[in-house]
Amino acid sequence: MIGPTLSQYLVFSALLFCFGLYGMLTRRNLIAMLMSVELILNAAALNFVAFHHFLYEGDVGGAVFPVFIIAVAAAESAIALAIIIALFRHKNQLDVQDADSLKN
Amino acid sequence: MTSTGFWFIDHLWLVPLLPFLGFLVVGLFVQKSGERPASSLAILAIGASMVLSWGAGWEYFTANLGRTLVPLKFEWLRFSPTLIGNMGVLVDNISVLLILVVTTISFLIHVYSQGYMHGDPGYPRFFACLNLFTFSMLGLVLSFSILQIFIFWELVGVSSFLLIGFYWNKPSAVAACKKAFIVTRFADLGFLLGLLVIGYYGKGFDFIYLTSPETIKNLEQTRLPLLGVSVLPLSAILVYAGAAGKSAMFPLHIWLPDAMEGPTPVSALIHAATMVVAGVYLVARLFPLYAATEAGLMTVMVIGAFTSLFAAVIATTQFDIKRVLAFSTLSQLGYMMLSLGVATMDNPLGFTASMFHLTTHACFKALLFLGAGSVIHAVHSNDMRDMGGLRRPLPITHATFLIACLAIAGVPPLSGFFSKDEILAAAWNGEHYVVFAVAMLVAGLTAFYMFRLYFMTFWSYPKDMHRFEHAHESPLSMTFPLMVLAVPSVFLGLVPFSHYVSIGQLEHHGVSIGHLEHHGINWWIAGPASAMGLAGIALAFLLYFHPNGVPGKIAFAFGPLHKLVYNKFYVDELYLFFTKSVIFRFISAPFAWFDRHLVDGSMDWIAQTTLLAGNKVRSSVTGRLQTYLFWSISGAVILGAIVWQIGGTVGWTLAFTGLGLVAMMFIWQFVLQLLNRSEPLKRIKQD
Amino acid sequence: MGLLTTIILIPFLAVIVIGLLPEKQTAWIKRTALLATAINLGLSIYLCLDYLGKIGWSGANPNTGAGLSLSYEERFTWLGKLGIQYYLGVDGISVLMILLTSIVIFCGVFASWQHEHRVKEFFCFLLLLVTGVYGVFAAHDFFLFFLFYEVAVLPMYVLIGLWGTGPKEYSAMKLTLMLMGGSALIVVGILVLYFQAGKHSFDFSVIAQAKIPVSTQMWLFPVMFFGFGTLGGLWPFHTWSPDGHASAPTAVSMLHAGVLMKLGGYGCLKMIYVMPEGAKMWGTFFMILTTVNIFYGALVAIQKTDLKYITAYSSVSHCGLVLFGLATLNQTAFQGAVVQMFAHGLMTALFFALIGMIYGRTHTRYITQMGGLLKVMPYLGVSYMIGGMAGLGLPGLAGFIAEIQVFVGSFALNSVFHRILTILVATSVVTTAVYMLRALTRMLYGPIQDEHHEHLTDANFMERVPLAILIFMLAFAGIFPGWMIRLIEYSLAPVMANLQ
Amino acid sequence: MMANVFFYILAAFILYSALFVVSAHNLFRSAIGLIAVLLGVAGMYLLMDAQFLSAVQIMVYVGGIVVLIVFVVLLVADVTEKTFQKADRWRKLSAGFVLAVFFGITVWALDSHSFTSASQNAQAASVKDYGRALLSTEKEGFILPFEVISLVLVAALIGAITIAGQTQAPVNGQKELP
Repeated sequence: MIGPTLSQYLVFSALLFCFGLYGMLTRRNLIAMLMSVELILNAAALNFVAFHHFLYEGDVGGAVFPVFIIAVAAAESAIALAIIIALFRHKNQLDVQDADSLKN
Repeated sequence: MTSTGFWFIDHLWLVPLLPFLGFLVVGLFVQKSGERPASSLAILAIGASMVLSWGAGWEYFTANLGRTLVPLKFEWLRFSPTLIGNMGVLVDNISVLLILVVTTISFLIHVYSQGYMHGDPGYPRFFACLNLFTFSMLGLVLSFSILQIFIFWELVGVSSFLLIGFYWNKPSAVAACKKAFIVTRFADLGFLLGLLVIGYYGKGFDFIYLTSPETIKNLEQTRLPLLGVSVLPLSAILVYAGAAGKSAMFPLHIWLPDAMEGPTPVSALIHAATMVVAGVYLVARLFPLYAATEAGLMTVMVIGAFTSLFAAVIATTQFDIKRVLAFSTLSQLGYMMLSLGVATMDNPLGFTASMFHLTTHACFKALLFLGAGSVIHAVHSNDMRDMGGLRRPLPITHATFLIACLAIAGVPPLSGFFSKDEILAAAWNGEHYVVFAVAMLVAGLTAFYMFRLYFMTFWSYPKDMHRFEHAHESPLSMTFPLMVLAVPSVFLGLVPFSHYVSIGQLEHHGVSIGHLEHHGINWWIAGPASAMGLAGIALAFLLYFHPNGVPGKIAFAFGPLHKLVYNKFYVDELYLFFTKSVIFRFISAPFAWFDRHLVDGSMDWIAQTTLLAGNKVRSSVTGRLQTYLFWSISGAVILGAIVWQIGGTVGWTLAFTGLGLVAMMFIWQFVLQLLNRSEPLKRIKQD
Repeated sequence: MGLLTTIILIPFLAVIVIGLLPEKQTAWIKRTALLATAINLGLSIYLCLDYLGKIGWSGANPNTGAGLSLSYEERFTWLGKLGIQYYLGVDGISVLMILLTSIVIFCGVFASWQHEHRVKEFFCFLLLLVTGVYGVFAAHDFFLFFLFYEVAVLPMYVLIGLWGTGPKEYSAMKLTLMLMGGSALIVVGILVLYFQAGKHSFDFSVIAQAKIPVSTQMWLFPVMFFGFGTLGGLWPFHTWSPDGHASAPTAVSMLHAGVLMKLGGYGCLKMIYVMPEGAKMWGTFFMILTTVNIFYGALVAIQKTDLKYITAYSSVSHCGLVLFGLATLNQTAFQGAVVQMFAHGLMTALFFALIGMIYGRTHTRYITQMGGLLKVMPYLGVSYMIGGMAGLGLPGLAGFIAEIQVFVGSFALNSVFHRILTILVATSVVTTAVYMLRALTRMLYGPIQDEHHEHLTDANFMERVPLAILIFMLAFAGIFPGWMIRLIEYSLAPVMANLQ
Repeated sequence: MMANVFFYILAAFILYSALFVVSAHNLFRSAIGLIAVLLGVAGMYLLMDAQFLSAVQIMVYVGGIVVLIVFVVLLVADVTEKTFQKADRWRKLSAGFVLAVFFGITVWALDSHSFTSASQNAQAASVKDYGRALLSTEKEGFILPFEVISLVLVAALIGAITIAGQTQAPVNGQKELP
C-alpha cells in the first residue's frame, strides 16, 4: 500500500504544533489559549502514533502514550478552567494582557 | 648519623638546640614570672651550649685538626629524587672557630644584659629573642648545606629584626628594624637566586659536594644559554649579594647604622660580633668556589676595600657613639672581605687572616660596644658631645675600653695588631698594591676615629655636668663581661692562628697543612701599619684630648665635603627617594589604580552593562505569559539555528571570542576612565 | 560506610542536628558544630597517618603508573545510564587538602564562637559549605566533583550576604557571579570531556587515560584553567576576592581564603592530569598570567591600608604562586604548589581569624588608625607577627617550603624567558616582605594611636585555641616537611607520567 | 494512493479548523473548530490503524474536554469576544516569523535524519494489547504511570473544585510583588 509516509505525518504534526503555538502567542483570551494548548497536545500525540505506526509497531509504548496525553489534557483543562472561572469572578474578564502580576 | 667517636663533636647538634629550647621555654612560659627566671634560664641554655662547644673545640683542635667531620646528616626536603636538601652538622676548622666565638660572646652578652636590661618591661622577651638569635646563628655556623645556611640566614635576619625593634614604641626603632629586614631581604633575593643557580646546575646543596673540585669544574664549564656566561662566577656573585647584605657591604650597608636603635647588647652581639660576620663566613665557607673564579674574588675584594674606606671616612665625622662604632664595624667587615678577596687557593693567607681578624674583631668590638653600653647606661645619652671626662666615674669601663681601642687601632702587641698585619701582608703578597694602600689608609683612619671617640668620651671635660654627676660605674654583671673580653682582646693575637685555621678540605686541593704554617711578622709591613695607627692616635690626641676649636675649623674649612661625609654621602636619602617616590608612587600606586579601575572596573562594567541591559529588557518583561513564551521560543529557535549552522569549531570560536571580549573590555574601561565616565557598580542604587 | 563518606556526612549530619535544635539554644548549636568538626579533625589526622603508613616513608620511585593511586575507594553506580558514579577515593594530595579543611573549619568554629546573630542558620550554612568542600576533595567522579563544588560555592552567597559587613550584598553578588561564571566554564568543560573521552564515564582516571584529542585539549584546557583559576584567584579574575573577603564574616573568610580558593588549584592540577597536551601548550601563557598575579598582588597590597584588603591581595599573590607552580608543569614546582595550598590555607585562616578578633576589639580595620597594639594584646600581636613571617616565607614556617620548591622547580625550565619569569616571581619575596612588615609595624609597633585602644583586652581562651593550632601546624609543616612531600610526591607520579 | 488522498484531505481539514481555532473572534466558533480538529486527528489515527486511540480521542476529547470548554465559554464569557481588542499586528507578525523559522528548522532536522524501521510486519496493537500494556507490572508495563495519572486526575478534580468553589479569589492578596 502506498500510503502517506512517516515524514508526511511528522511535517503535518509540526505544522499543527506551530498553529497551536501561534494561538498561544496571539490569542488574548485565556480560554482560547487553552484551546491552542489542545492543538499542541494533539500534535504531540500524533507524533507518538506516527512513530509507533511506522517504526515500532510491535512495541505498544508509542500507542499507549496518547492515552496518557489525553488523560493529562483532561486534568489540565479541568484545572485551567477552574482557574479561569476564579479569575473571571475576580476580574470579570479574561484578557491575558491584564493578567500581569508577574510583571518586572 | 655517622659517629666520629668524639663525644662532644657527636653531640654538637645540641649546641644550637639548647638555645632554641631556651627560647621556647622563656618565650612561652616565663613571660609573666619576672626577671630572674627568664634570664637564668636563658643564661643556663647558652652556658650549656658554650661548654659543649668548648668541649668540641678542644676535641677538634687537638685531635682532628684539618679534618672535615659530619656527625649528623639527614634528608630534610626532597625537591626531586635527584635533588635533595640535606641538613646536618658540618664540623671543620672555621665552623668550630665560629661556634666558639658565638657561644662565648653570646654568653658574656647574656650576662651583661642581665644588668643592662634590668627594669625593662620587655625583659623576658629580650632574653627569649637573644636565645632565638643565638640558636639561629649557631645553626647557620654549623650548616651542612647551602640550603640550611639560607634557612638559618633568614632566621638570623628575623631575630635581628625583633631585637632592633625591641623598643617597639619608638618610631625610629620601628623604622630601623623594618629597614634592616627589608634591605637584608633584598640581598637575600640574590642569595636565593644564587641558590637556585647552584641547585639547578650543581645538582646539590651540600657544602662538601659543592666545594669539591669536580663540582667546581662542572659549574665552570656549564654556560648559561643567555650571553654564554659561565655559571660559576654568576652563582658566586649572586651568593655574594646575600653575604654583602648581611655583612652590610656597600651599597647594602644602610641598615647597619640604623640598627643601633636596638639595645646596646644587641648591637654588640648581633651587629658587631656575630651576625654581621655571617656574610664573611659564607664567603669563607664557599671559598673554593670563589677562588676558582676571578670575577667572584675581584667583586669580594673591591667591594670590601671600598666599604672599609667609605665607612672609615664617615666614622670620623659622627657624634653618636654607637654610630661611630657601627661605621667602624662596617669598615672592619670590609677589611675581612678584602682579605678574603686577596686570598687564592695557592696562597690562602688572606683566608686565614680574615678568619683571624673576624675572631679578634668579635672580641674587641663586642668589648667596645659593651663599654659604650656601659657609658650610655651611665649618662643616658648616645651623643659624644654630652660626654667627656668619664674616666673617673667609670674606671673599669675606661680601662677595658682603652684596651679595645688600642686593639682595634692595631697597636702592638694587642690582638688587632696581629690580625690586621696579616691582612696587610696578604694584600701585599697577593700583589694587590692599591688594596694594600687602601687598607693602610684605613688602618690610620681607624686609629683616628677610635681615639677621637675615646678622648671625647673619657677625657676632655664634662660638657653636661648634670649627666656627669649622675654617672656611676655599672654593676658587676656588666663589668664582668668587659673584663673577660679584655683578656682575649689583648692576648688573642699570640695564638698561632694559621696553625689552626685555614681553608677546609685541603686534601682535595693537594695542599698540605704544614705548608701553610709559617707566617711570622713581616716588619716591613707591620712597622708602617703600626706607625699609621700611632699617627692616627696622635692626631686624635691633638684634636680631641683637650677641647678646642680646631675640629670645628677643619670641618668648616672642608664645608660641603664635611657635610657630605657627615650625612653619610646621602646614600640613605637616595634609597628613600627610590623607595618612597619611585616604587611607592610610580610603580605600586599605578598598579593599585589599575587593579581598582581597570581590572575590577571591567568586572563591574560587565555587571553594570548587564544591569542596564536588564533595565532595558525589563520593559519587555511584561509579566504576561505570552511574552515569556515568545522569548523562550525565540531562544530555542536561535539555539537550533546555531546548531544547524555551525559545525565542530564552536569551541575555538567561543574561546577566542572570549579572549577578544576580555581585551576589548579592558580597552573600553580604560577609555571610560580617561573620559571619567566610568561608574563603579557600588554607586548604582540597589533595588 | 567508608571513611570518606563518614567525613563528608558528619558535617551534613551536624547541619541536620542543628536544624532540629531550637533557635535559642545557641550554646548547644555551637557545641554541635564544634563536636562535628572535632570528630572530622580526628578522622582527617587518622586518614593522613594511615595513608602515610600505607604508602610507606621510603622508596625513591613510588608508583609510576598512569592511574592515580587511590585509597579508601567507595564506588556505587548512581545514574548508571549516564555513567555517573558515587565514586570517592583519595590520593596524597586530597588527603592533605582534607586535613587542611578539617583544621581550618575546626579553627573557624572556634573563631565564630562569639557569633550571636542568627547563629543557627550561620552554622548550618557554614557546615553545609564544608560538606561540599570535603566532597570535592574526596570525589573521583567528575560529576560528583562538580556537584560538591557547587554545594561548596553557593552557601557563600548567603553567608556573605547575610552576615557580612560593609557593602556585603555587592560583594556577595560579585563573588557569586564571578564564581558562577567560572563554574559555567567548568561544567561545559566537563561535558566536553565526557563526550570526547567517549568512555561513558565521568571517572577521572578513565577520562585521563582516554587520551582526549589534542585539538580538543588545545581549547578546552585554557577554558577549564580559567574556570578553576577564577576560584583560585587567577588574574584578571581575582577581583571578587578582595571585596568578598573584606565583607565576609571571620569564619567565612577563613574558610573561603583558606580552603575554597584551594579548590581552584586542586581543580587545575586535575585538569593538567586529564589534559597534559593542552597543559604543555598553554603552560607558558598561564605562567605569564600568574607572574602578573604574584607580582601585582604584592604591589597592590603595598598600597592598601585596610587589613582585610592587604590580606586579600596577599592571597592573590600567594595563590598566584600556587597556579604558577602548576603552570610550570614540573614535579618540584608541583610539590611546591601543593605545599603552598596547604601553607597558604593555614596562613590566611590565621590572618582572617586574627583580623576578625582585632576588628572586634578596635572596631577599625585600617592600619593607619592602629598602632602599638602589641602592648595591649601581645598574644594576638605575636600571632599576627608569626602569620606575617609565614607570609613572607620565613624558613621554619610552611610558606618557605612551598616557595623554595616552586622556585627550584620553575628554575629548571631552561629558557631565558622562563628564567626571567622565575626571577620576577622570586622578587616577590622582597615585595611581600615590604607589605607584610608595613602592616605589622604600623599595627603592632609604635605608640598607641587611639586612647580607646589602651584598655583593650588580649585574646581569651576560645580565641587562643584556634590561633595556637594554626601556628603549630604552620611551624610543624615548616620544620618537618618530609611527610607532606612524601604524600604529594607519591600522588604526583601519575600526573608526571601523563605529562611525559 | 487512496490513503494518501485521505491524508491530504484530512490534513487540510485539520489545518483549516486549527486556523479557525486560533483566529476566530467568536469563542464559540473556536470551540467548534477545536472539535473539528480533534475529529480530524481521530481520523488520522484511523489512517494509522489506531482504532482504539481514535475512539478514545472522540469519546474523551470531543465528548469530555471540549464539552467542558464549551460549558465554561458559555458560563463566563461574552462569546462574541467583542470586549477584547485585537492583538496588535506586531505581535502576530513576529510570532508568525519566529514560528516560520521554527518550522523550517524542524523540517530541516526531519530531513537530515533518516528513520529506520525496527519491525516491518508486526501486528497493529489491539485493545487487548493496550489493556495488557497499561496494567502489566512487567518491565514493559505502564502500571506505574497509569496509577500516577489516576492520582493526577483525582488531584486535578479536587483542585478544580477548590479553586472554582472559592468565593474569594486568593489572587487579591498577592497582587503586587516587590
